[in-house]
Amino acid sequence: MNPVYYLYLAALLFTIGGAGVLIRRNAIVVFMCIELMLNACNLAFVTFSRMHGNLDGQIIAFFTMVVAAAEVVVGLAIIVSIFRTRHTASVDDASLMKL
Amino acid sequence: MTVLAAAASTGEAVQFWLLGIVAVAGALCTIMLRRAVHSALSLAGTMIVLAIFYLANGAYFLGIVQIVVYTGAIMMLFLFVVMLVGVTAADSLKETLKGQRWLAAGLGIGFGVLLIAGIGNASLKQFNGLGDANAGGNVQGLAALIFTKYVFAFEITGALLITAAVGAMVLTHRERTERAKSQREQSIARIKEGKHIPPLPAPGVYARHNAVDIPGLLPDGTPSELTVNPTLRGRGQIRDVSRESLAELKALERRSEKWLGRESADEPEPPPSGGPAPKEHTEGAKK
Amino acid sequence: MSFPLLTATAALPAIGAVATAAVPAAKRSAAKWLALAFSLATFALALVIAFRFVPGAKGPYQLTESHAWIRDFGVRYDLGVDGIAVALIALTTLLIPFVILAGWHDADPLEDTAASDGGSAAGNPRWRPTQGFFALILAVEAMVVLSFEATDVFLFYIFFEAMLIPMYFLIGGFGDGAHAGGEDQAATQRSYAAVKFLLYNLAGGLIMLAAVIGLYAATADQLGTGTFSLQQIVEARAAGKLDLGTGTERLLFLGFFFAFAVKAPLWPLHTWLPNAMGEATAPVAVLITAVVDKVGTFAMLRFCLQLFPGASRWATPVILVLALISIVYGALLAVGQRDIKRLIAYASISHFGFIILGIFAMTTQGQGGATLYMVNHGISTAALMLAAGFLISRRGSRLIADYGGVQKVAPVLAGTFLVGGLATLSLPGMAPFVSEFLVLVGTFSRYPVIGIIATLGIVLAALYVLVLYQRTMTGPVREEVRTMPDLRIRELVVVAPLIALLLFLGVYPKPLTDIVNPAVHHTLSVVDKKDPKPAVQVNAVPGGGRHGHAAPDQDVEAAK
Amino acid sequence: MENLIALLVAAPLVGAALLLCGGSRLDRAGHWIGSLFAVASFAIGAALFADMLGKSPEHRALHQHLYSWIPVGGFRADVAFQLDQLSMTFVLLITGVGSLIHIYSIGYMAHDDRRRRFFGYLNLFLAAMLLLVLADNYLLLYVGWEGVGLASYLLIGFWQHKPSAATAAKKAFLVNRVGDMGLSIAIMLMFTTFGTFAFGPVLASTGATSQGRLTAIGLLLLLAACGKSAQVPLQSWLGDAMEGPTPVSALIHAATMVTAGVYLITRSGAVFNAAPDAQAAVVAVGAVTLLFGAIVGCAKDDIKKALAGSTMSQIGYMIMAAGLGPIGYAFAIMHLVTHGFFKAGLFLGAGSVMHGMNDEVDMRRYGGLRRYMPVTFVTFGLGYLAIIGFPGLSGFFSKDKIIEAAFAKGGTEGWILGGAALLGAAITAFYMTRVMLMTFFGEKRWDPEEVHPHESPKVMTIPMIVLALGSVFAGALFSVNENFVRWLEPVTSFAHGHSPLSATAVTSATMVVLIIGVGIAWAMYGRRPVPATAPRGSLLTRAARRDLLQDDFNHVVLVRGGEHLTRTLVYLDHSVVDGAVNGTAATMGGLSGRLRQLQSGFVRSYAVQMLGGAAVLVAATLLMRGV
Repeated sequence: MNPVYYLYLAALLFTIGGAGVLIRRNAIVVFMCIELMLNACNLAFVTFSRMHGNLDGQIIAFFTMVVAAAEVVVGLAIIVSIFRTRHTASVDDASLMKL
Repeated sequence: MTVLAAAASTGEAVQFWLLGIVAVAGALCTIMLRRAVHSALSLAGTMIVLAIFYLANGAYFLGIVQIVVYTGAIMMLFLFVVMLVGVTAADSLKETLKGQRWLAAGLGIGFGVLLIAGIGNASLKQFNGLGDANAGGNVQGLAALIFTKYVFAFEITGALLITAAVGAMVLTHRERTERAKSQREQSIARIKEGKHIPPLPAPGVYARHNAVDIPGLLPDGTPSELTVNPTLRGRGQIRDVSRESLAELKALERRSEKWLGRESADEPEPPPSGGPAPKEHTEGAKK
Repeated sequence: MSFPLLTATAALPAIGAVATAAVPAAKRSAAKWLALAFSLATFALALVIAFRFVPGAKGPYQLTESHAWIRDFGVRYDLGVDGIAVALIALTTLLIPFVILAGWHDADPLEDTAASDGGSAAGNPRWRPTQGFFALILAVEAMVVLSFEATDVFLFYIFFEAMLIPMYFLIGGFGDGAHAGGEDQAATQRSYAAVKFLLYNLAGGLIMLAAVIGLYAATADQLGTGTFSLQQIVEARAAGKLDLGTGTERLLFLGFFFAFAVKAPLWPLHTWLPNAMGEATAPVAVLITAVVDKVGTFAMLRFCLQLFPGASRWATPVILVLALISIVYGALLAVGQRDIKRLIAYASISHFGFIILGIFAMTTQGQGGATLYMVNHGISTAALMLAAGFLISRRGSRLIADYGGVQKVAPVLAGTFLVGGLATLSLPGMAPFVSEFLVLVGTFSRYPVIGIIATLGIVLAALYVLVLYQRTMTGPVREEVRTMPDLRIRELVVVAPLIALLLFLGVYPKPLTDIVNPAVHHTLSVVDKKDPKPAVQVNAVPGGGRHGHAAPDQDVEAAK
Repeated sequence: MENLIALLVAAPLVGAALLLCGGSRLDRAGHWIGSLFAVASFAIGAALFADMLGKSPEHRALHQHLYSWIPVGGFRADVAFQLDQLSMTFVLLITGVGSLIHIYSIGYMAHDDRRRRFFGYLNLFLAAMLLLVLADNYLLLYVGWEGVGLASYLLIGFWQHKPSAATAAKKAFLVNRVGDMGLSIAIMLMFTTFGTFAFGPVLASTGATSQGRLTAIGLLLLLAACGKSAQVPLQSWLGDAMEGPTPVSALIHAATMVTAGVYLITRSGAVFNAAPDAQAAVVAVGAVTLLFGAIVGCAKDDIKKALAGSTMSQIGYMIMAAGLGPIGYAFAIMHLVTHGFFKAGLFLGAGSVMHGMNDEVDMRRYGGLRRYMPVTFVTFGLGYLAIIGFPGLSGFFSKDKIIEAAFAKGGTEGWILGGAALLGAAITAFYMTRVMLMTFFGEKRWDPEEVHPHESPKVMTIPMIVLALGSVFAGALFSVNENFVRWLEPVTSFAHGHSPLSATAVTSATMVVLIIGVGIAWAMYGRRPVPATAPRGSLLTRAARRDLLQDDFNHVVLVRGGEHLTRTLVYLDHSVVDGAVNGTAATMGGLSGRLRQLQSGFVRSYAVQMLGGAAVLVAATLLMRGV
């Protein structure tokens, strides 16, 4: 079998994650979906590195992980503080940007 | 190390198809399940599968990191926050924004199709595996790259992590601006507020049951929500025993009357198991 | 290099603007005198330019200055004047002191105005930025002068646009308290007018910007290095090095022309002018129509024709028709107006029609006439508008119907008003007659029919001016005007010189024509148009007395 | 000697400047200053005349080139004067009559607090008129042409507090502007045809261009003449112009300005000679107007309006004569001069009558005034005899010649014109007799309590006397061995017309119609008493009272139509031209309102948009790579 299937899988996961971001209202779940998308990307990177026979792809995936970690930390902190003030974690309730 | 030649072995193929299905299922569960906890768990599953795929792709280091950092740390962090926040009843999957779901589905599918089509018509035939790249060991290879070619990016991510940590602290930390209220002040406040001047009633404790998750019954036998812990209430984990106790009461009276020999034929047949109708509830609330 | 005269002329009012704005709010009159002093000094510099300028000299531009400005885009700080520019700079710098004098009290806090100007503003005391008013006027002057001097298209564009900002504030910020519906309604009206002015001109300017960039691209494409320099482009074209395709040239021409037509304003892009002139104070209205709008017509002459001769020739018929419509239409609407200032505004539209007609008639007479027309129209409109302003400030109303019999109580005011009006209807002996007749002759000699229709304009002009004069000045004296004071010294000082100038230029316009003619010839040579030859070549210098003897016997022969 | 010409114009101009800018400190001396400058320019004119008489007829024309006025390319307009016999005639008439009327006005305007300004305007008029007749090119003539228009505007509207006066002034100026349009287009046409518009070259080279162009020029000049000389169809302003003070009517609307049209046509004789069609038009206009004016004159009860009608018709005579070509020019001018005398005299007489009757103008309120104001009666009477062409008086000679020339035109045309001229003469006799009888004869129809008719002061009567003398002797003086004709010949050229009727026949015919006219008038107004209120009268009478409905026509067609046109345009400008712009603005606003709905503030809807964008990008890249 051709490793390109990994890419198809990555694409599929990415799409699912995206759909999740659009559908779910719970901020935490939305976050998880984003993580899912990131992971999909990582999978793609890893596959690419295998494809090209050098480790740069893995390096990128590595960095992605680091950044994701940082992002999750900050993001969850934000969610917590929002929850403290508004007693809900629904992204729709945080729609103060509209006029 | 020649395992990872261009074309993957059959074993890998089998592994791919089995675990791939698992991964997709996990992803779908992540976005479908109503309770955040379940989503988190299924996502963790997907991630583990992905870790295995990394390994299969010769990214040994990443695979381990994936399991340790992602599944181990990040997902646990998620669960932690879920416990902290999302223990309330699961959010309904009913869509509030008009047409959002259809748009999401349409765009999602369209996007996926586009991606897959893109991958499809990209000519990715020849795979020169990681054989020689991993020759000196995968970790060594990565390390060599990170500390030479990508050293700046590495440093910057370090800075990023520190910043993130500090930021999280700043965001979540709450300075206590005023002294905690003493019991006296609280009571004064309660009286000012004017409801629940006495302390909250105790949960129902009876001969047969004895637990904090059972609401105490009002004189008319209706359960009082106030008597149970709000968290249990929020989770809806309350055991309502009003029916049984009422039924027993009735039976007791019957028997005693029979025993006293004064029966009244016009005694209405009590409902054998009549859950307190909502109206009685309200009455109970009134009393 | 020699003393940068042109830069100085533009810089002086700019400095003046800053200085005036810097005067502390308490010292209002000091600011006024300062502004006046600066404007007069600028006028002096303009006179120096006029004298240093040598009409016959070769080369289209004189007193040139040239410095690199934005090297990457070949934008240069190129200044230079031809006769037309000299005349217009002189006009501008001449008018500004009068504008300042006439607007002496226009920006005072309203209660002062009420006290000093006989109740021109009703009631509530309201602070107004007096310093700002005069500073803005000087700023406009600086930009106008610079845009007359700029020979670099981009430089010109910048000031052409920047002009709008101070004008916007002048229109929107200061009104004559002569609005029917009280000060609040007046304020809304004013802001509407100001915004309209801004939007119209910005729209034109943006289209022009596109054209400017397009021009740069074209030159960069063909000359290797892109340039905005008018002279370079004209020379390159003359040398055949630069040849915009017909289509491109026409598009660019339209881009430029649109902006100038809005500014000028040409029918049907004119509707901003009546609002702006109606709502603004009389001096600002003069600033709009006599100074700022001239930049538009001037730019047609300098940029449209010289940069795109072919396209200009191509567009001429349409433009002539539009100009013709403006002439008749503006005059007819002027007849229909009830508001003095709007009437004058529509009259100006009609006159701008004449100017554009003259420019695109592509004859020496037409363009010379058009240039004179710019100057004369500036002076005459200033005289009429300022007199009208004095009238309005006395009665506190802009409606013609509110006046009557003023001539009896304020004869001098009425007299100046009448003279201004007669100049507007271009009575022979007044300066505008010379220019109008030249424009008509120039047009007629190439397009007889258009010339004849345009001549209708002079009848209509007589109609609206005389109707205005009759309704306001003659007839039985109305109660409201019975106590109206006659012109004060300050006001007389404003109007009298203008009238004197009108008469002088009407009787002896030669100084002006001498300056203008070479520039016109140069323009025409760029467009390569020749005056049509008369059907009969009279082999003699016309006008000389020598023919008197020849005439009679010729008659006798003709009679026999 | 040439240099005096400029002085001729300058003198009254300086006077005007002095009086108009001098301010109230000149109020007391104003009238004397004005008169002084007028007389001064008359003196200069006389000196030039004497000098001119000293030269041989061919070399009498003087030229003075002051400076080059408008030099633009091939367009060369100079300020240059030309004083030939024709101009000289006018100069003497203008300055002479002008001076007299200045003096007269001293008395007539004595009680007007704005007398200084009045004299200023009069001087301004003199300057403009002299410029008109002295200019050596059409453009400068145009300046004078409009200048006199301005002066007449100011003087007609002199009593501005009367709305009627203001309106009349405006009307006069506007109608004149229409004529001026003709003149200016004519000048442009000359420029495009000859490359110049100086009299010399243009008139010298008429042979070199096409008939059509000359006809066009001629017709345009005729239009100008119609405007200035109140000829049909532009005559409507003259009647209203009588709103002005009477001296103004005498000077401007009788003696000088209104005859400018005749001057223009005579001056441009060469053009008309070369364009027979234009000439025909001129003749037609003249003939129509002389009848029109006469008819109007018959119906008016306002003495000045009656005289105005007569002016119209007399100028009709001149225009007709000028249209006859070389056989007519001289007589046109001759009649012009004599008419200047007697019509001015008549107006001054009328003014004197009004002066004595508290500015009453209705002749039906006059009557039997001859014994209250004898001098006025005599001078007015002499003027009357002159205008009806009583043998021996100046009108007789000049009008008789014109009628002859009309017949001499030849063919049916000649007969028609001659007939018209004769008929005109008859009607003239009629209405002038009517005026005479209603004013000075019959029983008094005024109330002795309120009006006390009295003779005017010397300062007014002396000019009247002088003019009366002029109107008596001028004609005879001019026509003894054709003095006047030969005097003008070098300029206008002269050809003897060959009349189908002998001179005596024409004269006797004139006499006959004259007697008929007088007889009818005497029968109607002399024998029977005149009703103090006008009878309803026949249809023609009523029409004639209203200037033969010409004003009504103008009102309905021009005024009403114009008002509607402007009103519609104002509306359109606001709703359509402006509305289009505002409409665009409104649509923009609405559009942005719509777009605002997209910004719901829900993160997830933004996310959807982002995903859409991403999809589009991917699709785009794929397509790019695909292509």
